[in-house]
Amino acid sequence: MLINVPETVVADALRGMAASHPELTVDVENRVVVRRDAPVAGKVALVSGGGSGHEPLHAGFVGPGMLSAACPGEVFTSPVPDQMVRAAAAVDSGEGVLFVVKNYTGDVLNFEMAAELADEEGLRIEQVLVDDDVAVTDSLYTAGRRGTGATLFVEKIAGAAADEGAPLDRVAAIARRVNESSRSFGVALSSVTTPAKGSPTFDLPAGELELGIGIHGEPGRERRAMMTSREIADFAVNAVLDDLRPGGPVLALVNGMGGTPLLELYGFGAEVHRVLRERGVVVARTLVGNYVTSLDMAGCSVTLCRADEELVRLWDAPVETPALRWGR
Amino acid sequence: MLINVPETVVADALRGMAASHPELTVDVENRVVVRRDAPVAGKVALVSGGGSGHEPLHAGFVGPGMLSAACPGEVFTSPVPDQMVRAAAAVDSGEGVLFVVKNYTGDVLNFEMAAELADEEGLRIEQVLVDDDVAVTDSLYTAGRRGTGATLFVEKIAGAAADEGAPLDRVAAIARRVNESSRSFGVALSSVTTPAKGSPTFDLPAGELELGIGIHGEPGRERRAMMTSREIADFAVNAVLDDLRPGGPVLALVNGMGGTPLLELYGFGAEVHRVLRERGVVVARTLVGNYVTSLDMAGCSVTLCRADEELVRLWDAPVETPALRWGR
Amino acid sequence: MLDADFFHRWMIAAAGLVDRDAEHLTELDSAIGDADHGSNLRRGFAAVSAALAKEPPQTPGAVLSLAGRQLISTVGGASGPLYGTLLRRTGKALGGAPAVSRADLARALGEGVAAVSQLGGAQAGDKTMLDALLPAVDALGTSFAAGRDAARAGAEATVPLRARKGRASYLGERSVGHQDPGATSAALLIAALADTAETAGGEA
Amino acid sequence: MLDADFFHRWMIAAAGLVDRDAEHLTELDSAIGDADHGSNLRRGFAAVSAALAKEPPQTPGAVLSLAGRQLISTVGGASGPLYGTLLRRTGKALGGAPAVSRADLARALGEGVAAVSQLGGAQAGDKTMLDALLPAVDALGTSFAAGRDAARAGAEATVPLRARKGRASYLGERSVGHQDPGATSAALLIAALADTAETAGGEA
Ligand SMILES: Nc1ncnc2c1ncn2[C@@H]1O[C@H](COP(=O)(O)OP(=O)(O)O)[C@@H](O)[C@H]1O
Ligand SMILES: Nc1ncnc2c1ncn2[C@@H]1O[C@H](COP(=O)(O)OP(=O)(O)O)[C@@H](O)[C@H]1O
Ligand SMILES: [Mg+2]
Ligand SMILES: [Mg+2]
Ligand SMILES: [Mg+2]
Ligand SMILES: [Mg+2]
Repeated sequence: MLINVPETVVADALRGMAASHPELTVDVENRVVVRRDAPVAGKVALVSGGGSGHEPLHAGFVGPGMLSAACPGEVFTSPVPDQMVRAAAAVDSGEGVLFVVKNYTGDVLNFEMAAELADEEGLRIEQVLVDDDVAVTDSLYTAGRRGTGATLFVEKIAGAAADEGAPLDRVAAIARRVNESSRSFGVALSSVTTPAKGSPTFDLPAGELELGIGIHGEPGRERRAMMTSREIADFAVNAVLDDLRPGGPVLALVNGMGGTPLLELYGFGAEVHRVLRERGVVVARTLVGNYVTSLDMAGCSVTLCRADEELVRLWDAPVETPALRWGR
Repeated sequence: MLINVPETVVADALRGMAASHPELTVDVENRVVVRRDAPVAGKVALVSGGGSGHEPLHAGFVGPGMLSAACPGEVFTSPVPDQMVRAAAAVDSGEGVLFVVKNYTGDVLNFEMAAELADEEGLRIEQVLVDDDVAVTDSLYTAGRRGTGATLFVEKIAGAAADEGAPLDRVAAIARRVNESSRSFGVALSSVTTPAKGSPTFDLPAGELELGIGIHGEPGRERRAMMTSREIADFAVNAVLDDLRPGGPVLALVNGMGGTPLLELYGFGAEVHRVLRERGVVVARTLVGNYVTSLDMAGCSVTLCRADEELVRLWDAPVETPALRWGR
Repeated sequence: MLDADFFHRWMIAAAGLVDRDAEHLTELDSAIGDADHGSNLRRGFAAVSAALAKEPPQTPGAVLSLAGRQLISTVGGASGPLYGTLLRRTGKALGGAPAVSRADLARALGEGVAAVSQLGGAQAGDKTMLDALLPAVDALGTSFAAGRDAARAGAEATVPLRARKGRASYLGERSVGHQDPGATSAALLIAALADTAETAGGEA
Repeated sequence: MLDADFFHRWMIAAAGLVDRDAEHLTELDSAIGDADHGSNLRRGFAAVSAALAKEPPQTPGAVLSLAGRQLISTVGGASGPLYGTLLRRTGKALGGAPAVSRADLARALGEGVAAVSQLGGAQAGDKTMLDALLPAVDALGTSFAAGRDAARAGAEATVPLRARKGRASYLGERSVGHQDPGATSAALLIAALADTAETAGGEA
C-alpha cells in the first residue's frame, strides 16, 4: 500500500487535498472539507460524509452545484457527530442544511446524533437516507438496503436544486425522490485490502466473483465462477430493473469499485447499454468511472435512476467539484 | 477481469465510450475517436494515440481544448498507421495536424509511417515526441527515455495553444517546449495483468516494490523492500528534480497507475508537496488522479513541468474532455 | 462499594483488553463485516484513557459519562454511538453518587443496555453486542465473575445465529457460523470489569 | 525454383508456427517487455493468411508485399512496422519474377533485413530480431536447413546479451539472461521457410 502508517491515511489524504485544491477549505485536524466560499448566502447547504475508502465520494464532490461540505471518517467507518455538527455550522447560511446519509447503521446513528446536537445549536437540519442496493433485502431481518451509487445522483441533483435557490424542504424532497427512483447492484472481482488490516478482507480466488457486494469489503450474497462482462451486465442490470421497473428514461451510473481498469469499465458500460436496449429502457445520461469506490477492489456496480425532465435538467446543471465538473 | 474475451477488449471499450459520450464520434471498427465538431475551422488539430490500457489517456482527452482525435491500439501495443492517417484526415481543417507521440519504438515507427502516408495525401503533419521518464537513461544504449505523464501536459497545453488559434509550427514548438520542461518517475507496488496474458506480467511479492517503472508492465530498474509513501515521494521527486533542475514554479501531476486508491494517492500527493517545499520548489498547479495508467497496476508516478507564465495560462485555459474539464 | 477510581481502572482495563485483542476483533469483523471493529475500539478506548488521565472525574457516573462521550467523539461506525450510549446512559443512571454497589451498577448497566437496544433497534438473538450484554446484566446480580462468564457465553452463542442488525445482516445466511465482533468486544468490556473487581480484592 | 504458391505456403506455415508458439512469445516478452509479442504476431499473421486467401497474389514478390502491408496494418507495436518492412522490402527486391531461386531469396531477404536495421536503428548484438535474421540470411546461401539452424542459434545467443534497442533496453542490466522475443519469432519465420521447402520436396 502507498501509505505511511494506517493510523494517518485519512489525515494524509486530507493534507493532499488541501495542497491540490485551493478551491476547498480542508480542516485536517477536525476532518471537514468545505467549499471555500461557504456559507453561500440565500442557499440551502448540503453536508454528506461517511467512511473513507470510497473516494472521490464524498470530499471529491464538494463544490458549487453539489456538496457544501463533507466529513470523512476513518476507512470504512462512519464519521463522528462532532464532524457533522462542525460542517453544518460552517456552511449554514441561515437557509438550513441537508444531511445526505448512506443507510448503514453507523452512518445513521452518527448523523442522527449530529442532527440532534445541531438542532440544539439552533440549526435547521433535514436528512435524506440513501438506500439503493437491491442486493440487500429491505426487511425487518436486515439493516435495510445499503446506500451506494445513488448517493452520487442524490448529491448532484439535490445540490443543483439548492444551487437554484430551492428552500430546505424542497431540496430534501427532491433528494428523497432521487433516492426512491434509484437502485444499484454491485459485483466484486477481487477482495479489498484496508490499511488497518493490510491483507484482503475476504478470500476471493481468481476465477470466482462475488455478486451483490457493498462498498465496504463485505462479502456479497453469493459467490460464483467467473462470469464474462456480458453475463455480469445481464445479471446486474436485470437485478436493478426488476426492482426499479422504470416506465421512462433513466440516468445510468456505470461505476468502478476502484481496482478495475477504465478500459474494462467502458467495455462493461457497452454491455450495460446493450441490456437496457434489449429491455427497452432509454438512457438519458450515462456516467462511467470510479466514483463510489471500495479502495482497491476490482469490480463494478450499476445504478439506474428513473429520470423525469426535472431530474435530467438538474443533472445537467453546472457542477464544479474535484471529481465531477460540467456545464457553464 | 471484467471482460468478454481478450480479443475484443478495445472494441468493447470503444462501444462503451460511444454509448456514454455523445460529444465524441467513435469509429469502433477503425478505432478512431474524434471530437464530434471536428474539423474545427481555422484551428490546428492534435492527434495522439498509443497502446490501450492507459485510460483515460488518450481517448479520454479528446475534446475542446485538448486532442482532436485519438487512436487506441491493442492493449500496450501502439496503434497502426492506418488509424493515425484516418484520424488526421478526419480532423484536419487545413491548418495542419500535430501528432503527439510517446517515445516507444512501436509508437515512433507507426506514427512515422503514418506521417509519411498523410504527407502523401497532402496533409501537413508535425510530430512531437514525448520522452520524460528519468528512470531510463537517454543514451545510445537504450531506446531513449519513455513517454509517460508529460503526455498529459503536452496534450493539454498544446491543445490550448491550438484552441487559441496558434499556427502549426507554433503549436508544435509549444508542445516540444512542454516536453523538454517535463520529467517523470514512476513506482509500481504491484504488477499488471493484461487481458491477453491473464496473469501478472512480472512477479512482485507483497512487501516489495519496483522503482523506475514505465506504464506497460515492464519491470523497473530496481526492486526494493516496500517503502512508505514518504520515502517513495522522497525518491521519486528527487529523481525528477535532479534531472529537471527547475528555477521557478512547476506544474505537478501526482498520477495513479490505476490500482492505487485515490485515498492513498492524495496522501502521496501530500508527501510530494512536502518534498517540493523542502527543496524550495513552488507548485503553481497540481493535478491528482489516475490519468496515465497501466491497467490494474498499483503504484504512482510524479511528473513535474517547469512552468512559465505562458504555460500556466495555457494550462488554465478551458478544457472539455471526458477526463479533464475546467474553465469556462 | 465501587468508587470513581474503580470505574477509572475498569476503563483502563477495558482499553488494555481491547488493545490486546484488536486484531482478533478486526478478524471477526472481516468475516461478516468490514474489518474495522478492532481498530475502531482501540482508537476509542485510547481516547477514553487519555481523557480520564487528563482530568479524572470524581464520581462513577462522571467516569462513565466522560468515557461514553469520548467513544461517541472518536469511534464512529455503529459501535461508537452504541458503546457511547451504553456508557453515558449507565453513567447517568448512576447519578452523582461518590460510590455505588455492584447491584447499583447492574441496575444502571441494565438501563444502559436498554438504551442501546432502543437506539439500534436490536433484540436478543439478532447477533449483536446485546447478545453478550443482556445476559451479563442479569448475571452481574450474582457476581462479577458470573457476569464475565455470561457475557463470554453470550458472545460465543452468536456463532450459529443469523444476523438481523448491522452490517452482518447484509450477508443473510452467510452470517451464520461466525462469532459477532461486537458481542465479543462486549464480553471484553465485562471481563475488564471482573478483572478490576478481582484486582481490587474480591467481590465489591 | 520457388513460385508464388511456395511463398504463399511459407506465410501460412509462419502463421501456424506463430499461432502454436504465441503463448511462449508472450511469456518471453513479459520477462523483458510488455507481454504482447505473441498476440501481436498472431493477430498479424492471421490477417496475412486471410488476405492471401482472399486474393492470392501471382508472384513471390507480390505475396511478400501483401503480407508486409497486412502486418503493418494490423500488428502495431515495434514488431509490426519492422516485420512489415522486412517482408515488403524483401518482396520489392524480388521484383515481378514469377519464380525465384533460393539464392535470389537470400539476397532479397538481405535487403529486407538491411531495411529493418535502417528503420529501427539496431545492429547485430543489440538483442533484437536482427540477431536471428542476420545469421539466417548468410546461412540461407548454403541451405534452408542451415538458415533455420542459424536463426535459432542466433535467437538463443540473445540470452546473455544486454538489450540496446526496443522496450527491453529500459531494463538495462536486468535484460541479461532472457531470450529476445523478436529474435525468437524471427527464428520461427525462417523455420517456416525451411519447413515449406522440405514439404515441397528437398532443396529448391
Ligand atoms: N443495531 C445494532 N444494535 C446493536 N449492536 C449493533 C447494531 N449494529 C451493529 N451492532 C454491533 O456493532 C458491531 C460492529 O461494530 P463496528 O465494526 O465497529 O461498526 P461498523 O459495522 O459500522 O463497521 C457488530 O458486530 C454488532 O455487535
Ligand atoms: N529497434 C529495433 N530494431 C529491431 N528489432 C526491434 C527493435 N525494437 C524492438 N525490436 C524487436 O521487437 C520485439 C518486440 O516486439 P513487440 O513486443 O511486438 O513490440 P513492442 O515492444 O512494441 O511491444 C523485440 O523483442 C525485438 O526483437
Ligand atoms: Mg465500519
Ligand atoms: Mg507492446
Ligand atoms: Mg465494522
Ligand atoms: Mg511487446
